[in-house]
Amino acid sequence: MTATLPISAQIINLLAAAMLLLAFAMVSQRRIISLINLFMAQGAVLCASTLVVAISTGQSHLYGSALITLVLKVILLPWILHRLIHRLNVRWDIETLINIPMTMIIGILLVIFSFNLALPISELAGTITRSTLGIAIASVMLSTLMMITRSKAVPQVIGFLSMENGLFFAATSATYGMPMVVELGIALDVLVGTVILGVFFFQIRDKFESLDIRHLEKLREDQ
Amino acid sequence: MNTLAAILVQFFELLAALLLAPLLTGWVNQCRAWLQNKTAPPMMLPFRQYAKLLEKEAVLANNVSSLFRMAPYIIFACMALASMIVPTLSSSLMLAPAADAIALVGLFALARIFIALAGMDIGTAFGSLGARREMLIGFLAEPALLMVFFTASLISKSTSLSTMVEALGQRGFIVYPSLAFAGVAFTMVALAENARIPVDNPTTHLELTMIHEAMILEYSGRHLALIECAVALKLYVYFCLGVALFVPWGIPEGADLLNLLQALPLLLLKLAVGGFLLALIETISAKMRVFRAPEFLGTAFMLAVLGMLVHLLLETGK
Amino acid sequence: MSNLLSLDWALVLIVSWLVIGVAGLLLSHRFFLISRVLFPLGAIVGLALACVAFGALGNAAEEAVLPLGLPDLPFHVRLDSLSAVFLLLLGGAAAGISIYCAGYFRKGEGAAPGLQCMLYHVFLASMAMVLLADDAYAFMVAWETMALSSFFLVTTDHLIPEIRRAGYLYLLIAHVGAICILLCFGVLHGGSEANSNLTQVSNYANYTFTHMRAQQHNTLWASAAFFLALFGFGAKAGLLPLHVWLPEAHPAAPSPVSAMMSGVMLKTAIYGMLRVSFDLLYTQLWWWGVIVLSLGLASALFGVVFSAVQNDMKRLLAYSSIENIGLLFVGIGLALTFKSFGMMTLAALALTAVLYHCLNHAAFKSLLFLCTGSVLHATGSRNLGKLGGLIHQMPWVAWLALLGAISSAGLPPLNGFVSEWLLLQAFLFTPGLPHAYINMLVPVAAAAVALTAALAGFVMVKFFGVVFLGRPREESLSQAHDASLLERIGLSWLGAICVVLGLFPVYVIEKIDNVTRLLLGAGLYEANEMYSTAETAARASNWLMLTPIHPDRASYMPVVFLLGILVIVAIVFLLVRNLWHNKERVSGAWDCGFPLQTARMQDTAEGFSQPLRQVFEPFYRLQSDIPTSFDKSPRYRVIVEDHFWYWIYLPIGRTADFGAKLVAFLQQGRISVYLLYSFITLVILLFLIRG
Amino acid sequence: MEFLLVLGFPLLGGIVLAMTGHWKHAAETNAAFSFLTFITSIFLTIRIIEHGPQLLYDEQIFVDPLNVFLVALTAFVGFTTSLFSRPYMRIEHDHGRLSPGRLRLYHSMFQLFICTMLLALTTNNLGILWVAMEAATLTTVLLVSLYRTAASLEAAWKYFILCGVGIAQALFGTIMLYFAAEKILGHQSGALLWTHLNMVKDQLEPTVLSLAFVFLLVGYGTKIGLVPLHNWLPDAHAEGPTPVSAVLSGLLLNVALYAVVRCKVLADGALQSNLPGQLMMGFGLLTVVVSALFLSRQKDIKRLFGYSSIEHMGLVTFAFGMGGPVASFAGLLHMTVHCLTKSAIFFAVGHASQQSGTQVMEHIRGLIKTSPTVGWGLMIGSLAILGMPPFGVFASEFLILTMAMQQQPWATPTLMLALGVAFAAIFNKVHPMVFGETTAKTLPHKPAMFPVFVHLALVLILGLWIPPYLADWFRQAAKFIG
Repeated sequence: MTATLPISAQIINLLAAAMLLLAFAMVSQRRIISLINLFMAQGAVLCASTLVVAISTGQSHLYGSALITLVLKVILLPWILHRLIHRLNVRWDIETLINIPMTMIIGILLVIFSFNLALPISELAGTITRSTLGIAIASVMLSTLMMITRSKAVPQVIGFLSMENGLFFAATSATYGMPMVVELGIALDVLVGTVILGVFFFQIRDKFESLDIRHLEKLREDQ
Repeated sequence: MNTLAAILVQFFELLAALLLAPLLTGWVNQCRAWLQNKTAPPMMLPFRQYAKLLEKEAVLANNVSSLFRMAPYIIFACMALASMIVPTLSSSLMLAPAADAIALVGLFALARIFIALAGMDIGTAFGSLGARREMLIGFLAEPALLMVFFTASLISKSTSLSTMVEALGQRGFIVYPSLAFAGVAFTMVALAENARIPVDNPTTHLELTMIHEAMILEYSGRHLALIECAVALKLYVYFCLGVALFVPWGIPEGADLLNLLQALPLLLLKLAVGGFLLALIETISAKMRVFRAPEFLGTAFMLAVLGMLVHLLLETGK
Repeated sequence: MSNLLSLDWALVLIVSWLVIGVAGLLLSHRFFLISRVLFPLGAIVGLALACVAFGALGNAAEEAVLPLGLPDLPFHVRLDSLSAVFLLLLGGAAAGISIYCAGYFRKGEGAAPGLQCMLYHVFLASMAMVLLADDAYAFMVAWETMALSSFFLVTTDHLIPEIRRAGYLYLLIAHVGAICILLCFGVLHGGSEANSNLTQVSNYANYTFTHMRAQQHNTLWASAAFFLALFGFGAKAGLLPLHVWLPEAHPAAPSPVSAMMSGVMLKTAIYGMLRVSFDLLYTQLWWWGVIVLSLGLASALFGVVFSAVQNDMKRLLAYSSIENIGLLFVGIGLALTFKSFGMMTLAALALTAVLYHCLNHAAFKSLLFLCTGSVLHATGSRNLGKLGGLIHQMPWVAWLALLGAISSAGLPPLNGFVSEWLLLQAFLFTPGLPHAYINMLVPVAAAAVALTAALAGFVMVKFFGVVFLGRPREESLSQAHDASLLERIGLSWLGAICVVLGLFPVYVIEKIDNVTRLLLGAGLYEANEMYSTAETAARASNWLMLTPIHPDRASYMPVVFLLGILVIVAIVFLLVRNLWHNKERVSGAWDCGFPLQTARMQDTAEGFSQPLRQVFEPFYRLQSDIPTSFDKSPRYRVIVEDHFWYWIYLPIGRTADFGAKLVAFLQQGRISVYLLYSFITLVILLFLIRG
Repeated sequence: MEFLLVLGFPLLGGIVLAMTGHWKHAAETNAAFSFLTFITSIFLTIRIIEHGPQLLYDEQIFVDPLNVFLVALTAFVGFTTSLFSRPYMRIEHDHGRLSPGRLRLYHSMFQLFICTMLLALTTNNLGILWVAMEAATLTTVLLVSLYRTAASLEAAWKYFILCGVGIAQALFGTIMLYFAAEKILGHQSGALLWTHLNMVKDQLEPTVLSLAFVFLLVGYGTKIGLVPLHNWLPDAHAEGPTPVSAVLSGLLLNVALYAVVRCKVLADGALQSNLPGQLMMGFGLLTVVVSALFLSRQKDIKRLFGYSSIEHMGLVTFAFGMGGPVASFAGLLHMTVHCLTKSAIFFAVGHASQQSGTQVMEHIRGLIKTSPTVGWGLMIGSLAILGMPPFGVFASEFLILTMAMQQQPWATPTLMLALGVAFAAIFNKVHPMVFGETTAKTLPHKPAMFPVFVHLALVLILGLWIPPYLADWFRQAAKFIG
């Protein structure tokens, strides 16, 4: 069936596959530096797919959104994260709450679930990229899984940011992106969010001497 | 004309009560003495005792309140009023509609409460001891008496004493099982209320056993006379109630003087037989421990309620 | 004058009560003005309300709509003879109690008098509003304002932890009761199937009582509404399983407030019960009556048995209120059963007994509570063990307390006896019921009521004897001062009501007959199947003799009764004084040879009730530690507790706590667990909409 | 024109206070800006009442009776909170818990927070609505961690991550909505405008709409604090400074609920079946029951009232879930009354905890002795929030319960039970705090209790007599919700 698809659809499917692969890689990644690089790669793939869609469908505002993604998700955020890692001099590996193979199995189940979730919608979608909607939902689900299973603050934030990427990818695949003013708003929110999280890292660090989430469990109902 | 006759009959009723009551007590003491083969005291002894007491001066305890002085008069008045209500010489007395059976029980309760309060007013151990035991007896005897009256009123479809007497009188000599239960219950209640042997010994002054005597320990002179007369009246009224409920034949209907004379000897006969039976009961039974009294009165209460049940089960069927 | 006169007057008087309250708050620093001006003013308003209600008793129901309330459901107000009787009760009692308050609140003790005055008058106004309310919203607002203001009054001296606990328990059970009443109104207003058309914007407007009266329910919904009302109003009245708050809350309040709560507030619950079961509900089923009868009997017996063993005089009176409420519910049960079998005259007899007993209980219970107030003020102690011999220092209070005690024990010349007599008469007619099973129940019920009345006598002797008679058990009692003038006026006003209700029952019953005619369609003094109109007319006119059904059936002439006793006392007194003498000599009491006679040798309160503790042993939860003879410091202690507290209320507390513990598991503190919750809810919802 | 001022003043205030926040009179400028916002919102409301709904700035802004009443309420409570925070913050400053720098952050963030909420309320574009909600979260997350204690950091972190994930799900829901709208309205930017969607809602694709509604409900539900998603709310309320908790529980929850109601209107139109209503009712009932059970084991006073906010929000969600003009009317009334009462309670709680130096309820005793105004404010406030009749909360609860009895008789007993348990729990804790022997010291500055009693007076008036213009104002709004 892929033969009949136009070149752009094939490229988009390829990029979507790359997106899914990157999401899986981030879930199973042990070292934080490579985690940030994977996040940067995911941003790049997202920007590429938006560009391809923009070219193929002639949607002018998509160029703007690709540009924002490029600036924000590929250059600015990774740079902020690298500086933070450098200043906090955290080099250590990431501990996970449940071991990696287990997370992988859950990840696969999630992908299957998101595909049959997206099935009814993708039939209705008029866009050429309707088949990638399932992948977009899968990457959102995988990043949520990553946030749940990580026990360190920084990986959790990176999971949060990759969820944003997944959502943007879903937006472009389902509806050729949101109106420009909304895209700008979302980008601004993500940027400010990351800055605030950076401030938090420093506060948590000098309060708990470590960025481990397990220190943040004192506010609870006593049994 | 008949209102004058009614007033005369009512007056004769009161006069008969005041005269016959002390005689009845004297007669019961005489019977008991004979049964215990002692020499019997004269039947007129109570009258002489009242006269003696009225001559003496009344000695009062030092911290006594005016309630103590007033109580004997109220108690005597209640008993006198009760004797005027219970139909003995004629069933349609002038004062009969003033109170029905429930009001009569209320009257006895009023007298009991005043004598208990008088007992407590003295402030010594004996007065409150007697009051506590009297109220213990009272709160079980009163409902039992009410149940007896209820049984009789269910049979005669009314709670006013005159209608009850007439209804029970006309039905001839059929024995009602419910009335039998009520009769036994009534005798037990009568014994308890009048402080007779099984529950309380009227003659004793032993602190541990006395109930009624303990309350009137401090009374003397005219107060004691009134109280003693009231006690005699109470015994007489209970006898008349027993006669009215269980042996009502011979109590005349109308309120005229002729059948009054015919009713008097019959009443004297019934009182004499009743008095002898009371003396018999007193000689053959011994005084119970105070905490056995609630069981004794509990049985009386159950019997009375049983009487009502029996009436509803058996007799309404007809 | 426009025909809405009495209703307008009632509303004006309620507003004036509120104005007095607010004035009290504003002038809170000037103590004299509040106690000597505002409270008497409140009393006058109360008296005026009683007169308005007395006037309105006969004529037809008046209705009005106030601008307050929800946009589509403004406050409906209605004054018919049922609410008029209870307004009469409220006005009369409020007059006496307010005058007493004027004398009772002294400078500088207890909470701020200004606040007290405001809360007290808001309490009165909300009770009056409950009696006038004619729609669910107005009723509920007035009902809970009454509960709220009485809660603040109960916790006036909130420094004592027990009082705070009592206040909390009181408001909690009152609130649960109110929720049930709201649920009952919901069912009554038409239930789910009757008219659930959503299109009508103001369809919650049909929460007025007039709409509810027109509803025809099937037996299921009618029974549901009835038992919700029974639970709700029973909680406020103190019916058996829901009575635990009453012996805690009433004694905690200052005496005039506990008098108002015991005397009048409990009657608003009875009013509510009558309004729902006879006026709003379309059908009455016989087994409702039997259940209410048995609940009433249980609480009557329970109340009197517990009041006999109390050592605190105000708790003793609170438990005796439970007993009287039990008797009232017995009367309501009888009336329901008779009405369901169509025997209207007998239902009228039972209902007259209920209404008469409401008036009586309001009079003598507030009188007794006010007397305890004066005793508390004079001696500073409520414990019966520390009182005694007060009749010498406080004659006024003692004799009026005796009057209250006699009428509370239900003894002939006074008012307690009349309502008890009517109730027992009603019992004697039950064998006529066509239902064999109920006929069996009659003797047991009659026996229980008789036993309760007798025990009430026991309780009153203990109360009066231990407090007022004998020797003072503490030295400080000798300086006890009698009630002040204003307090005496309040007490004697209530005493006068007791005497009047006792001696002139025919007038009172004639007035109450309007209510029975409203609720049952047939009054007591109407021609019934047994007796022709001529005889009934004669009976009604003869003010001397009370014969509810027929002269030769049962009759009672209170005035002749009292005259008889007084005449004989006078004759004997004069006879003895003239024929013999009235010399008196005072000397020591008989001490049986022990020279050392101390006041401690009298019977204490525990001692007086010891026989009862022995006879009714299974009723109590007893803990008594009796010292052995070798005990160096012998201490005798008896704690009597309530089984229900351990059977019902503590388990409820434990289950609530267990529920909380279970739910606390949800909030563990780990952020990953929280994210998991969010994820799982999402998945479940997606699965739901997929299906 | 008024609309520009209504949004402009808080934005301007935020910027001005960012520069001058650490000066001595920062609190007064904060109060002044809030006052100006309040006045302009009054003018805006009057204009809306006279001329009906307004569409401004090429339909990006839409003001109709529903959100103009929320705007007025937000501005009013914002103003009273700023009045309250003046003495509160000075006392905190004297206690040394807050440095002037942090105060600057507080004042500017407070104003920005008001601005984002007003934007969220008035915007017509659902995307902008999402952006405004996200901005509101960002502004409050710093406020919650103002004290820099370990607990406040933890609370802020959880608040940020949980609400972040929730808002992301809402974003996905908005995308689905946009996707469904685009098929009907085409690609031009009008596809996300609520007015357009409202006109065309019955042609929207049902399956997509139900999916979108689920994501939106779960997303914004996290912000409302519906039960399985409520975990951040008690911590955020307990650890943040009291003015923030007051504004959080008073206003932010209402705004989130407003957003859900907007989406429910669309979903109802599309789905014909009452699925959205049933979902909201299910969530509402679960929230009321579970939060009532939470109440009895609380130790911290602000956590207690946090759970009470969750319970009331559950009740309002249940009311809107039932649908129908009367239930929506009751829901709106309950939102107003709950916002006023809860903020009044938090003001009183703030001063009470400052007085006793702790938020643990066992150590707060006898408030009525040391400062009667705080004591009475807390007592009357908690009685009002528990639904005792003379107050407005009972009026709306009466309406909600009566409608529930009519439409969902099975749900009423559980609701009643939960309200009873909540009453028992809260009253058992508040009663000893207000009465009893006192342990508290007196406050260095006179507490500003004026706002508390203004709020409670308003609630009392709403309980007894709802002014006619307010009644038909609510009725118009209720008709919008349908």
